[in-house]
Amino acid sequence: MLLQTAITGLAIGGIYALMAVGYSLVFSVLNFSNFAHGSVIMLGAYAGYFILTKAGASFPVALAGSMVAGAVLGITNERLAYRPLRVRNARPLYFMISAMGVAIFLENLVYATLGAHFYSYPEVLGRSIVRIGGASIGILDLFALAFSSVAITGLHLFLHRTKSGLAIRACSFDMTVASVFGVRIDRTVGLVFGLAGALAGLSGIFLGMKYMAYPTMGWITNKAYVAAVIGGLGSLPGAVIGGIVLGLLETFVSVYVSSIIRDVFSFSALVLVLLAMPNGLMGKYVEEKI
Amino acid sequence: MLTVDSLSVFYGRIRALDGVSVSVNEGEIVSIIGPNGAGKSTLLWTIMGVNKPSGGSLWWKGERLLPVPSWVAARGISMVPERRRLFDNLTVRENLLIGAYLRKWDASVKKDMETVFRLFPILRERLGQYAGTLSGGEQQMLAIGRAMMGRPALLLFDEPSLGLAPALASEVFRAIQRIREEGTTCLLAEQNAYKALEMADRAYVMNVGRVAIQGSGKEVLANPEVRAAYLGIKAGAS
Amino acid sequence: MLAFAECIRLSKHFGGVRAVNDLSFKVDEGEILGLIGPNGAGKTTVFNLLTGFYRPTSGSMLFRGRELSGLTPPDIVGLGIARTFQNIRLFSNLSVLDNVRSVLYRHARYGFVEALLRSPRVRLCERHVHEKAMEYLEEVGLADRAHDRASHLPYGLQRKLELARALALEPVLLLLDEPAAGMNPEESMNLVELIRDIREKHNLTVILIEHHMDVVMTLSHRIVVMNFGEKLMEGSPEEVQSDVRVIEAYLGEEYAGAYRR
Amino acid sequence: MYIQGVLTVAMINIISTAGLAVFTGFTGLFSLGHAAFMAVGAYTSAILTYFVKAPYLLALAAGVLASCFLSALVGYPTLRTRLRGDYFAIATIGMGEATRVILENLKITQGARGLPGITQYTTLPVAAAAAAVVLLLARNMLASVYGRNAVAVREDAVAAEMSGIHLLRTRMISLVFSAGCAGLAGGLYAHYLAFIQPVMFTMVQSTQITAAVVCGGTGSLTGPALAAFVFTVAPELLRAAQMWRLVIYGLMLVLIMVFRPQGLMGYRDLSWQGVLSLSDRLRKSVAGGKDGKG
Amino acid sequence: GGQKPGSEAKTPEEPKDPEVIKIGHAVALTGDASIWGQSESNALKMWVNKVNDQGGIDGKKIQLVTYDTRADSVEAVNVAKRMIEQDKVVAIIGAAQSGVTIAMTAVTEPAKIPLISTTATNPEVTVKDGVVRPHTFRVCFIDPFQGTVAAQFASTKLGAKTAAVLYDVGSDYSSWLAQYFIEAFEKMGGTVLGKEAFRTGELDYRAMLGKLKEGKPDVVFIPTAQKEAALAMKQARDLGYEGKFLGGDNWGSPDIIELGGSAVEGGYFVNLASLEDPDIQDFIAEYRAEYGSDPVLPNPVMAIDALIVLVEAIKKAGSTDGGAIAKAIEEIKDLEALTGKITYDPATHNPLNKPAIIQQIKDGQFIYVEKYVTS
Ligand SMILES: Nc1ncnc2c1ncn2[C@@H]1O[C@H](COP(=O)(O)OP(=O)(O)OP(=O)(O)O)[C@@H](O)[C@H]1O
Ligand SMILES: Nc1ncnc2c1ncn2[C@@H]1O[C@H](COP(=O)(O)OP(=O)(O)OP(=O)(O)O)[C@@H](O)[C@H]1O
Ligand SMILES: [Mg+2]
Ligand SMILES: [Mg+2]
Repeated sequence: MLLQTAITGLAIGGIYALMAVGYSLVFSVLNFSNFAHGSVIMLGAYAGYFILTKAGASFPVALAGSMVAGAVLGITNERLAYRPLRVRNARPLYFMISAMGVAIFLENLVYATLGAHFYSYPEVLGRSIVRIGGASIGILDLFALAFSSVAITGLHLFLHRTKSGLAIRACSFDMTVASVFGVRIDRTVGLVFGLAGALAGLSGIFLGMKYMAYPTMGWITNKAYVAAVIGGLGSLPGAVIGGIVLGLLETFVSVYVSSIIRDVFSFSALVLVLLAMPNGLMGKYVEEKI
Repeated sequence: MLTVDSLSVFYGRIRALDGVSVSVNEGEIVSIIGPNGAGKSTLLWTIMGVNKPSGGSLWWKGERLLPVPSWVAARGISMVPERRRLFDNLTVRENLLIGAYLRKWDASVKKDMETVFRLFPILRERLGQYAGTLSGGEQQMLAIGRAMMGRPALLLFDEPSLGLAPALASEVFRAIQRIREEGTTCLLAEQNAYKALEMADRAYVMNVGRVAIQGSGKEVLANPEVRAAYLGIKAGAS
Repeated sequence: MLAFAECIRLSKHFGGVRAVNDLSFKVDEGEILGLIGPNGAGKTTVFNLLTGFYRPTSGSMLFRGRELSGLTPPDIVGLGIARTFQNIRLFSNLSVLDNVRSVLYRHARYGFVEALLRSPRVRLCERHVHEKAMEYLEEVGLADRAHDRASHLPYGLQRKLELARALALEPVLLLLDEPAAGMNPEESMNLVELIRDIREKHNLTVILIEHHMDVVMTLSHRIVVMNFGEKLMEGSPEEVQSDVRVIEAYLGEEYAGAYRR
Repeated sequence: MYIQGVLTVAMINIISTAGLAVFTGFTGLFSLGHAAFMAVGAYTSAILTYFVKAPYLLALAAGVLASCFLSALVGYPTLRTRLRGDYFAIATIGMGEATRVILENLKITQGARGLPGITQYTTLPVAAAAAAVVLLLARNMLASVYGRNAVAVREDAVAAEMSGIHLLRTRMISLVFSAGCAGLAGGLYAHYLAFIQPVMFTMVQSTQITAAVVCGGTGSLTGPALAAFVFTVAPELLRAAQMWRLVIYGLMLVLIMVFRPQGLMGYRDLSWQGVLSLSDRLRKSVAGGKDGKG
Repeated sequence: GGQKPGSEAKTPEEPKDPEVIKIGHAVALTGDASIWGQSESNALKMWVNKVNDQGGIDGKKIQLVTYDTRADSVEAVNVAKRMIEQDKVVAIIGAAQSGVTIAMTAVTEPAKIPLISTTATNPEVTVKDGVVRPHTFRVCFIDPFQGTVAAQFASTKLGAKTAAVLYDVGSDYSSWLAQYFIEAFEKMGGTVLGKEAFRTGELDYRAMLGKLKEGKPDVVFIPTAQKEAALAMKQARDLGYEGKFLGGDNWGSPDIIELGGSAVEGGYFVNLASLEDPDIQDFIAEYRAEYGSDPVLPNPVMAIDALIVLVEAIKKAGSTDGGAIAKAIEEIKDLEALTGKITYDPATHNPLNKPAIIQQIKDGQFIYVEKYVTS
């Protein structure tokens, strides 16, 4: 029971983490909460579904397809909804509102065109389960967990070990000056949204396979936002830890306390973490200088 | 090398530059002085491509400069911005590396970093510290170091002595001379008019968006108007 | 006798960096104290400590006999300490006038409910706030730009606006962090006059951080020189500029003696 | 009769929107949970009139207080730091969910089924009067030191704090005021619709309030109020657009941010004078309109 | 908050015509429940035409005023207000959801407008605090009956000794049905090993299922909407649960098969109607002829039953006064409706002896298993 709960919690937390990382990435660069992340995840799930069923492609193709679709969508979002604000040096609040607009727009566009229909993925990975000492975990969960870890680690290395990564971090502080040193801002920000979008596509296809694709599935990302805050906004390791902590917390509360008041618990956890550590679990506390 | 031809720049409806013409020849130190709000910073930002001109033109080695910062940077122009504008969230080392963004990161970058440390030894000690937590002077040194890392052909300095301790300000001016000696042309906007004029080959005095006086450094330094208005030296005093 | 303000064995360490280390100095009422030292000596950190932005690692700060460490910035402002910032921090999207009005909350002597109801007293106070704000702007010579956006002012005027905003807090101790940065000698000298006038008019005690030696040497009654977070020496302007340690660490050979009068 | 209903809802929406305008427009903080404040106001007041048969005004007041209390509870841990309000925005997502969980599981709220049969106390004159009062109070607050503090904190939290303005206090005041407005709107709504249910107060509702604030203009009070009115009435006229309403909202938010961030009304973001004179004008027109319709 | 009243008007406003009797139809044309709503609307239109062709009600034609509720209570309340205040309908058919219908009664009861719900199975729709709502009726069975049928079927036909329940606390339908099932199952000597809940919109039930699965229950009762049920069954199978699944009438959508794939195979559920029901074959044929597809049961046939009841009552009452119509409905006995004979219980406004049908999901089809007629 305990083991099963832990495993289930880990599987759920892994998905939260993957979603939270993409969101945190954009936050760390443009310093705003990209509420459209959830919509990109949703469309990634749809993309994966249609590639698998309508195009009859194989799973790896669908996986790549949703990542590409997510990246393209992320970049398009940025171009149309954020870049004009960026050029104007708008306040972060305006970005947040624009992001909210994108989220509402995309979600309801799908709703208005494809309808409320739920699309269920074909069972590409089969329904087999892996048993670990009395507990079991779906093969899909294992796969998702492994894939997410690779993606997140890769992203971290990219940001801290490469020139483009450094450019991204420089842009996150001052784009004008970064451009003075030759960094091509539009391209760099595009890259960020491409990466975040690809992560969203990845989350989308896993979510779709695990559950299904439907217009409002982007709201699951709310959990990921909460996870990102618990972990420390803008910190990628924080997003991972926040996601896993939240997944485990929810599962344990469901099993040992009550599944109904689970969300009250996660919210209280959020508030408690912020009370004790105003910057989240991993948000590094740098004493600001004036 | 750089020719600015009757440049006009607006901020909304405010005219910040009004038909400014400035030229910089290879190997020179050219200084621009002028009171607050004269438009010195605006001029430098416009050369960098950050501000978009609404009239006039900019020429670089016979080629027209586009108002695109990354493109300008790729032509070998770099800048020490007013108030430093460091990447506070990056370490000293990373700030220096960003300066070398357009270069291949190889051994020569390491070597240039050593050059910077020779000029400003304190930076070596602060290598892992976030730039945002450096003192003002340390930040200024880092800003200069960062610009040097790109091995620019032309380096724009916007008030490099701002907020520097006197000894250090002299140090920075010496550094600028040394940078010029190593082959980098320097365009310098300064409030410390005396220093700026003293070391300049040529100088411009700007006022409310126009060039008011120009000439060789010595000429401008000797100009009684300049002495009265910018050096705080009343006629007759020594 | 109790000093007006004093730091006693004050230290602030950031990880390994000892920004301020075992620093003690006093300010007497009504004096202008110069605080100079090489870049990174810890001057701004002293201001950040005095204004409650940082908590000291150790040591204490007394203001009119009252311990400052542990108080929040607003508490400290309430005691009568105001400052300007080395890197200008204005409310840049607001008008020049609103920048000053924003901090005249003390003249708004009414409660929340009254504010909601906009009682006659509220109106009266608000009119007063407006007048007060204009007075401060006039004082620094910005009255004619009252309705410009603060970010549209040139650098030098932004500094003056900061000064006006700090004055509007009606401090008794004013901390100025490089007020003359970015000014040419002529402008610096105007600023010197301005600070003198202000000090006299408002009965202020001033601590002045400045790298423009002409400004510091003209204005300061006494100077504390810092180096590596510690006090290198203190004394009169004359003593300071002829001290070899100061010349070596801070002024450089060229400046030595240049400002003696 | 029917038109009266639409106008009543419009007045209620003006109240919640004006509240959020104070918070988002003037304090620069973002909330995704204002629907939860409405829910608390709605349930508290409805339970009081429904079970305890409390007087209407008293019940409304209790609803307002309850919302204020909840907002303080969420605001304290999240608005404390000098950091921007993202923490708060996200926390409101959690708060919204948690509030609904609680409403769905309490006996007294009758769970997900909701409370039907609440007495219909809210009529058009009541709602219009409430809206006028709220607009007036909000205007007064913004024109006072409390509004100025909020704007200062929005512009530069550090500089404001170092100038003696209490960050937490300032943000909390505007949050609590804003939540109070939402609570009032909720209470009025419950007693207009005669029926409330937890699903009526989701994040989608919160975003609709935000949409009105943004379209009306962040940094303006009358703009959002006008937008709230238009947003309530317009769908009635363009009935065919039901499915597309939210699509249009979303698009509108983006387009406004891209092309006219000051909002459709075109008020200068920070012009006190403009806001004051316009709200004066609106006050007169609201008062006039009330007489005309009531 | 922020909701706007009103919705899409299918009928333009007209001056009051004494030769026309307006009947409101509140139905979910968009949203999650639109699969049934659309079909229901189609069927009802077809049937109204049929009645009108046969001379209407005493020579007066019926005019159907249809509004979309989106299965949303607030929208439905607004719709009801609009129908009553603006369109001046004499009676309303709908809504399909219990919560939505109860919300509508807040408006219809004070206005004394008869309301006949199609598939609102919750007892409280018609009876509030032990008192019948005077103008509110339904044409379907009620949840205690459905719960009982499910429990009976589980223990007698499936031989289940133990059961577990997973339900949706965000849905009144689900919460109540779970309750009724548990009561009935325990009364029949069975043991309920566990009862867990999730909230509408949640997707992952593994935590709850993991706990339920521990006791190896013979059946897991999942009285939720088809989406959640399909997911729950998938996840239960992932966790290695091997017993049987049982559900309520909300499962009756082809969606469940598409969504659940192999995991839902073999599941049983209670339904209100079945395409294989011999009584409704004529209607199905007509519907197919008109619209080219099968109706999505049960809503279309229930709505037609409601219309039949209403027509009969208006005829009997000889008036369009709400009170008179309601009284006439109470007195209806053995009326030949589409799904069988209808007799109203004046004390509860529920039809007596409504049959329940058990269906099974087999090879991607709904299979007719048996019919319960006891109440
Ligand atoms: N972002 C801006 N928006 C509007 N006006 C501006 C902006 N930046 C500068 N200005 C205005 O343009 C004019 C020139 O400013 P600029 O900063 O170029 O002067 P400067 O010579 O560098 O002065 P300083 O010595 O104070 O740095 C000034 O009047 C200033 O108010
Ligand atoms: N928040 C911080 N975190 C880490 N180090 C800090 C921080 N604030 C200041 N320091 C360090 O403390 C030292 C003193 O800084 P401070 O800003 O007080 O110097 P200063 O005397 O004002 O110099 P300047 O004249 O250049 O402004 C510097 O070495 C700086 O890097
Ligand atoms: Mg400048
Ligand atoms: Mg300093």
